Amino acid sequence: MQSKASSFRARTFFITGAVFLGIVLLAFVMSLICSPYDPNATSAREILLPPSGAHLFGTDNFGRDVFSRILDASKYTIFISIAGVAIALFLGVLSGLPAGYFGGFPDRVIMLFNNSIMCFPGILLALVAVAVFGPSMFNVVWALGLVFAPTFARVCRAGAMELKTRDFIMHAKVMRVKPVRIMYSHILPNLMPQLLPATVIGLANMTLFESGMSYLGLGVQPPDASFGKMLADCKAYVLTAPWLVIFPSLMLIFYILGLYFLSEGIRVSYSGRSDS
Amino acid sequence: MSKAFKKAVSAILGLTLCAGMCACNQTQPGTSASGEPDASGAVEASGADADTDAVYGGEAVVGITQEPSSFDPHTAVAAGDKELIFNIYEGLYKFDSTGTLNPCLATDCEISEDSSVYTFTIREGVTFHNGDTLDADDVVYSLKRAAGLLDSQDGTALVTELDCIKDVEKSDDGKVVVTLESGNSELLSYFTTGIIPDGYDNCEAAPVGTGPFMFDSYTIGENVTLVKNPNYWQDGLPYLDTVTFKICADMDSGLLELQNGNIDIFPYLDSIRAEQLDTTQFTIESNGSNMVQIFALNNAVAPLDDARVREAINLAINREDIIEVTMGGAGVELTTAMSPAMGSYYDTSLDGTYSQNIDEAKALLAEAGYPDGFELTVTVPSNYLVHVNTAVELASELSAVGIDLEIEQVDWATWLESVYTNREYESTVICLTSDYAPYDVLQRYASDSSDNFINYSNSEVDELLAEIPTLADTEAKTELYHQILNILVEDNASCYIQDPTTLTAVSVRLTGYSVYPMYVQDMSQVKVVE
Amino acid sequence: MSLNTRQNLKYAGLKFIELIATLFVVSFLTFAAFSIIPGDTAQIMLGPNASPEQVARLRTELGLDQPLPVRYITWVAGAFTGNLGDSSSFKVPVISLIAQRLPVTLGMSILALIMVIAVSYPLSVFSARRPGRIGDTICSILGHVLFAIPPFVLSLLLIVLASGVLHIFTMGKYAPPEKGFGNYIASLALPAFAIALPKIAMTFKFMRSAIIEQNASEYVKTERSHGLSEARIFLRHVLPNSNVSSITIITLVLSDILGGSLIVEQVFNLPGLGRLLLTAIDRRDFPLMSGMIFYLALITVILYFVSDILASIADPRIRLK
Amino acid sequence: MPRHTHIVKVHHLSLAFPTRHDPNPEPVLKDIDFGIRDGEILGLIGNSGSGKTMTAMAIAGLLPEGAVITEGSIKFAGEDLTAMKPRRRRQMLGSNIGVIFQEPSTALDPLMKIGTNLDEILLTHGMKDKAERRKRVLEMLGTCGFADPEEIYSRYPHQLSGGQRQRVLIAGAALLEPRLLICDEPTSSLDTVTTIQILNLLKEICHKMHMTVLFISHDLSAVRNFCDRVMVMRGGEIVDRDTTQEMLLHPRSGYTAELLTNARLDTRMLGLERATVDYSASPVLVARDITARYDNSSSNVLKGASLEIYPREMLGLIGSSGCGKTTLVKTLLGLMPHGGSITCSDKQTGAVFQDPVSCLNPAHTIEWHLLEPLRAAGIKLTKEERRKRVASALQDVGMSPEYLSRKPRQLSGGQRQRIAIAMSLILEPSLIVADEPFSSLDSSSASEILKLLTDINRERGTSFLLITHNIHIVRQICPRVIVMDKGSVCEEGLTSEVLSDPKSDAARKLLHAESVLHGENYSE
Repeated sequence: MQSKASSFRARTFFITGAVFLGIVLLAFVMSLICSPYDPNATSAREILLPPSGAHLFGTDNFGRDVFSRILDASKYTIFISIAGVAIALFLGVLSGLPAGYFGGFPDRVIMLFNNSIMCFPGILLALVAVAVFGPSMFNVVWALGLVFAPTFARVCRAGAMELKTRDFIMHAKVMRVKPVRIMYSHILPNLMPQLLPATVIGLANMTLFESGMSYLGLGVQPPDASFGKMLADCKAYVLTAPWLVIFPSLMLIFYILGLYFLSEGIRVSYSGRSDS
Repeated sequence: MSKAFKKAVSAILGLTLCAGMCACNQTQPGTSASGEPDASGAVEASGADADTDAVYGGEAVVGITQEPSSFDPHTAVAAGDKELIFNIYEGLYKFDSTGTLNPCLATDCEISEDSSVYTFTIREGVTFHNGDTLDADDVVYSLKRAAGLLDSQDGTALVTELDCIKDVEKSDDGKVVVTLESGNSELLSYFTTGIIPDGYDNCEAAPVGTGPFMFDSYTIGENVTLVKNPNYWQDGLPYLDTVTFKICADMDSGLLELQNGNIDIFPYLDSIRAEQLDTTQFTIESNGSNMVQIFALNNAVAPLDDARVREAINLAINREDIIEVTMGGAGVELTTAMSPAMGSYYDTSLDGTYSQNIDEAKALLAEAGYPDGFELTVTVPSNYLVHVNTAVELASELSAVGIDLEIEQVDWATWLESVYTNREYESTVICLTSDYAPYDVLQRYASDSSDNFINYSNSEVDELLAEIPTLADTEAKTELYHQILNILVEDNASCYIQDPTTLTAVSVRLTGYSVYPMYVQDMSQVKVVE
Repeated sequence: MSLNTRQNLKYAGLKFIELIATLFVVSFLTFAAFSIIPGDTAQIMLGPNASPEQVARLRTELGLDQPLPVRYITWVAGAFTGNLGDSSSFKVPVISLIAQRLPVTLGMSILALIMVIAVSYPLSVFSARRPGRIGDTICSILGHVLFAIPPFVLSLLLIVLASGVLHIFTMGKYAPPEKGFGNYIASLALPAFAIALPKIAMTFKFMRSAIIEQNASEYVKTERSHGLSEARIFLRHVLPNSNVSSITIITLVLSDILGGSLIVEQVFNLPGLGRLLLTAIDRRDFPLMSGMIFYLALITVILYFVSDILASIADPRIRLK
Repeated sequence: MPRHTHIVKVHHLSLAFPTRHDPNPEPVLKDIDFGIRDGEILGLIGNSGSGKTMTAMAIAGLLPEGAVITEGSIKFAGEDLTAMKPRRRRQMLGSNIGVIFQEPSTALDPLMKIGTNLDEILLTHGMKDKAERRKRVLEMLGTCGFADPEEIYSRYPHQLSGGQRQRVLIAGAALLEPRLLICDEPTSSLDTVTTIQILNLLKEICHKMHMTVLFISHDLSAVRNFCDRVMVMRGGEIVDRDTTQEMLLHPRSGYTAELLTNARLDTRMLGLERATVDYSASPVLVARDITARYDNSSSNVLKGASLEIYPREMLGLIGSSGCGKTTLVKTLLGLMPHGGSITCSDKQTGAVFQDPVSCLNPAHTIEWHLLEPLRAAGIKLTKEERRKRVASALQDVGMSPEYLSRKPRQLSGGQRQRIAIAMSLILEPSLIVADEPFSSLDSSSASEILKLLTDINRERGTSFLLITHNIHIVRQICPRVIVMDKGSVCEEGLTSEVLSDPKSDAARKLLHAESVLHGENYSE
């Protein structure tokens, strides 16, 4: 009964998330195959046109087609969030699992390091890194990856600490399975109920961070744009050309909401599974 | 830090470059048509239109987007600093809102036949903000300090252009005699540099000058407050009791504050933003800025070392569109290295040299061996939205001829270092302006000029540039300037884009504000409407 | 009892050692980061045209010619005595710049924190009492949406609404606390609200599930069997237990608020630490940058320490192992 | 107050969870009708889902949200509970009806000191005087067997052991001397020795305070010496009711009989045979003076334990909880740093652990599990050989190859234990250490596993170290037994000798608990 209700809840979350994400993914796919205009082609005679048949979402202050740019921006938004989270995940798993598994001194050293990084307000760290090493998408990605890594390290550490006392890990030790294999083949797959939602939420947070950095001019570089960058660029036109704000905002919100719902769905479906 | 830093930056700037509408480090641009002292145009005249129902008192808030970095008249290089201290310090000469150079703390200047000795008569009855009376000693001290000739200095001029001064002396009749290392007929406009009391060395913390306003306070990150100088030597000026320069995070938040009535005057808008303002609340004042926005092509890197490629780029771009996109149309198209605002020094025959012609551009590229175009990096300073936007528009336009323009944003310090000084770049977008004189507009094109960051080299231009300072006759000089401009166009030295118009929003609460064709906020004439 | 006290002290002592160790790493990371970044500080300060002698002189002046460990010790000692040297672009001590900006950021952060607690607490209690009902669902969906809007978009919307439509707020009018506390708070209220909104959503979500979880726990059943009223069970048992986990989330929120104030200050044009940092970045003012980063991290470290101690006071299981 | 023969009368009670989609669902309780006599101890027995807990909660008024009494009534001392106002109903809880729950580890508010928690009960029920409340609480703690009530008063729940916590819960439930005490599986998570203590305490308190008890359990034999009367429930219905003695000796319903056999783990019916052991052969494992401690404690858990295991032997290891059994297993398996020496003739030792839930890795398939030992041992095999080996290992534990692609959660507890055994077997070790392999299984699975282990022991000659709390099993299948107490081996010898004539206190206590719980007739 419990699991039936929770699987219904999970399905609701999945479907809502999939609808929202689907819109963004559709934009991504369209950007690859059928963008109506060149997203970076300017047109001085078509500046700030409101939405119309020719320009579905209007044009921006360069006369560029907002619809095409949104399609294009989905590419960068998705790429940055995924690449950043991948780096964070890699670093987090690499440091968190041994910390939790071995405990003791290695744990203390790794977690001291992790906690120290967490003590720097995330966006400051990313900002300074990008400011010092130059604004580029690559720098944004690794800076954000570094900032987010401790979160994943914590999840992995806590999971490894809990799982290492389980019988199946003891069994693996009795079988003389090497620690590296125990960590990455025995423990890691079992951390998915925690890691998957954390990863999906990480994607959402990464996107929010990226948009904040774009606002400060340290994100994606022109003429390319992410949703956040598009918003940051058009802040002067909030009142005069609202379509410049509305459409990228909606896409950004769809993307983030979609990710949230997806992570909720994953969480609920995992907890439902353990209930049964 | 550091006078040393200022000095270094000022050394880099040389002719000073000016960077766009939106902010900082711009220095004062070009001069009026006349390099000669205009005895008739005494500065008093400008204060004369003080009408009878003038209202005294009140305050005004000016929005600025850059943190001030120096209040020392000799080390300040950032345009944002200079536009502010224009109200505090005055030089022997001073520009007015039409760009005319007028006598100020000097009443007269005599220039020797070979242009190597300048003799100034000092105005009487002027007092400093600290109560001291201005005399020749103050002028000698200030000029020596600016030229790096004080005993305590290592000989490096604080104001680079005054490095050519050999000595400054007080003559027996109270005049100030400036001796140059060699003749230079183009130097008068540099004597606008601020005069400070003899021996005074605390301008950073407590600026003391003779200007219409006195320094009151500086709260880092918030504002600079100036108060009325009650003993100003020009009767009837200034009107306002207090002027606050409020530092805004960026143009858009400044604009919001303007609309909220928290700021009265907000300069350097683009026309798109200016049009958003309520015309019953604000008047938009405009004037040419006398700047040269350049799409600088590094002549020393392939494929830009090929003049045909540079010509192709010149033909491929659409200046009108760029002005439309970046300034909302508020700019003057340029084809050569000088703004038409320079009057007769500008050669009007060069107008319309380039009109967009994609086919011809493609043909030229093919001829140069790039039928399919090439990749090009444009390095732009990230803090100047206008230049970044220009680069975006350029990228779009150049893609039509197959040139793939990649935009690389760098911060201002990096730009100065790697682009301007070390010339490690392919192309860039920046605003250039001469300091006061047409010579400075063009001297950067000398092969050995430290400001020749585009690596332009033409022996004919070098010769012409060497000849000009030795001439005293304006017409002869003008002729040579025209020749240089023509050669630059023939060689397609770079792409010249526009002279952007300065748009300033002024609250209807105030009147008397005028936009200078240079980076200056003159608050002395501003008054509150009854 | 005395055993408990001793264990409390021991726990606090351990946490303090951890604090010191973290501070050491934080200071080391900050120092190291600014030592390895490209560019010689002296060279940057003097500009590229400076002669090698000038650079060398400045290096000596700044102590840059000392070996790294010596410089580190000097820097750390300075950091803890409030002497981080002068800002390279403002020529005033870094500490005075920070002190001057602190009222804005700190006031805004505290105000935002108060808003977060004041709104998310009652809301989560309301929602968690009847999970799945209409009120709860609306709150949860609203929370998700608020969470999904980037802070600067939210700030812009609030500005347009409050100053453009409602005329209840004057953009950029910051009133320092010495010019009247009421005005000070009023000038920071809207930006604080902009920071607080997403955090309210986050805290709400967390608190709500904490309360629901506690409500379902075994001891609640026991207390019911003892005949305790629902109100009493909630106030004396469920809420304190949920608070244990909310201490953690509120600490996270507070450190997020500190970081988030950066963007909001920029949008609202407030002279706080965030804008100071942006200025420092703009001017490559490394002493200022490193000082600010270090002090912000210091605040966070202390915050975590306080939160650990608070959590241990709230939850005996933590301190009495 | 008039004396009623029945203090509680449950009258044709039906209960269901109607929802909006399904207003008339299958009821959870169907027409339950019984009475609890004043002063008796009534046992309510049934497997999980039988409705026993729901019945008890209906009486207590602590039904979960959504539960609706569709029919019938419950009368407590003549008053109809179902018609009572919630406020009055609440007042009855604690003062007239006390409840004790199964899980003592989570049933106390972790943030509240024991004293405060108990004090709150008195306060809620109107005792205003603070000093008096304190006195009453201390008194009650004393009654519940705490030597130093003051000390306990200021302790937090996590500072107490499971047995201590259960006593605190009893103290809380009995604090106001309610007339009815409902005990919902109060001993299920405790070890045998503690169980006896708790049951004795309950009995004592009931007697002293004249309380009536409703005792819920899933283990029929566990109530034999405790309850006066027993009811058996199944599928929401009462299927059997009688006095305890009658029920145990002559179960009337087939279901009751089934429960009884399962509870007994009757090894004779399985046809178990012991392997013959040659004690002159050299042992497969010799452990001498093993000492071990955990990181965060200063005292040793193991204080010089020694043992040897011979080929083909099935060695039993018994001891009360906390005696160091599990720690010894860990050291023998090389999972813990330790002092002393362990010599093992074989590099590979197999292991089977207690918990069938966590014995397999939930993220991987059964095939992965069976291949993992081969990979770990570095044995390289062709695909075909691998397949054969895995299939035969599976067959050895009595499972078909179709399970290979399944995940652990698709298997039952017994099947999972089988896989764990297969994982050990696949490398053909000479010794398998089995740590309480049956205790978490239902009785039928447990007896099957037991049979599997003895078969392996006999057919393959594999030695076993069998750790268990079930002395009965040891008696059946282990020729030799070791008794542990406080970190060392306190008694060792042939099973028949040790169990019939225990020399050590620890062994005697274990045997006593065993006999109390499962009856004299249980032993041979």
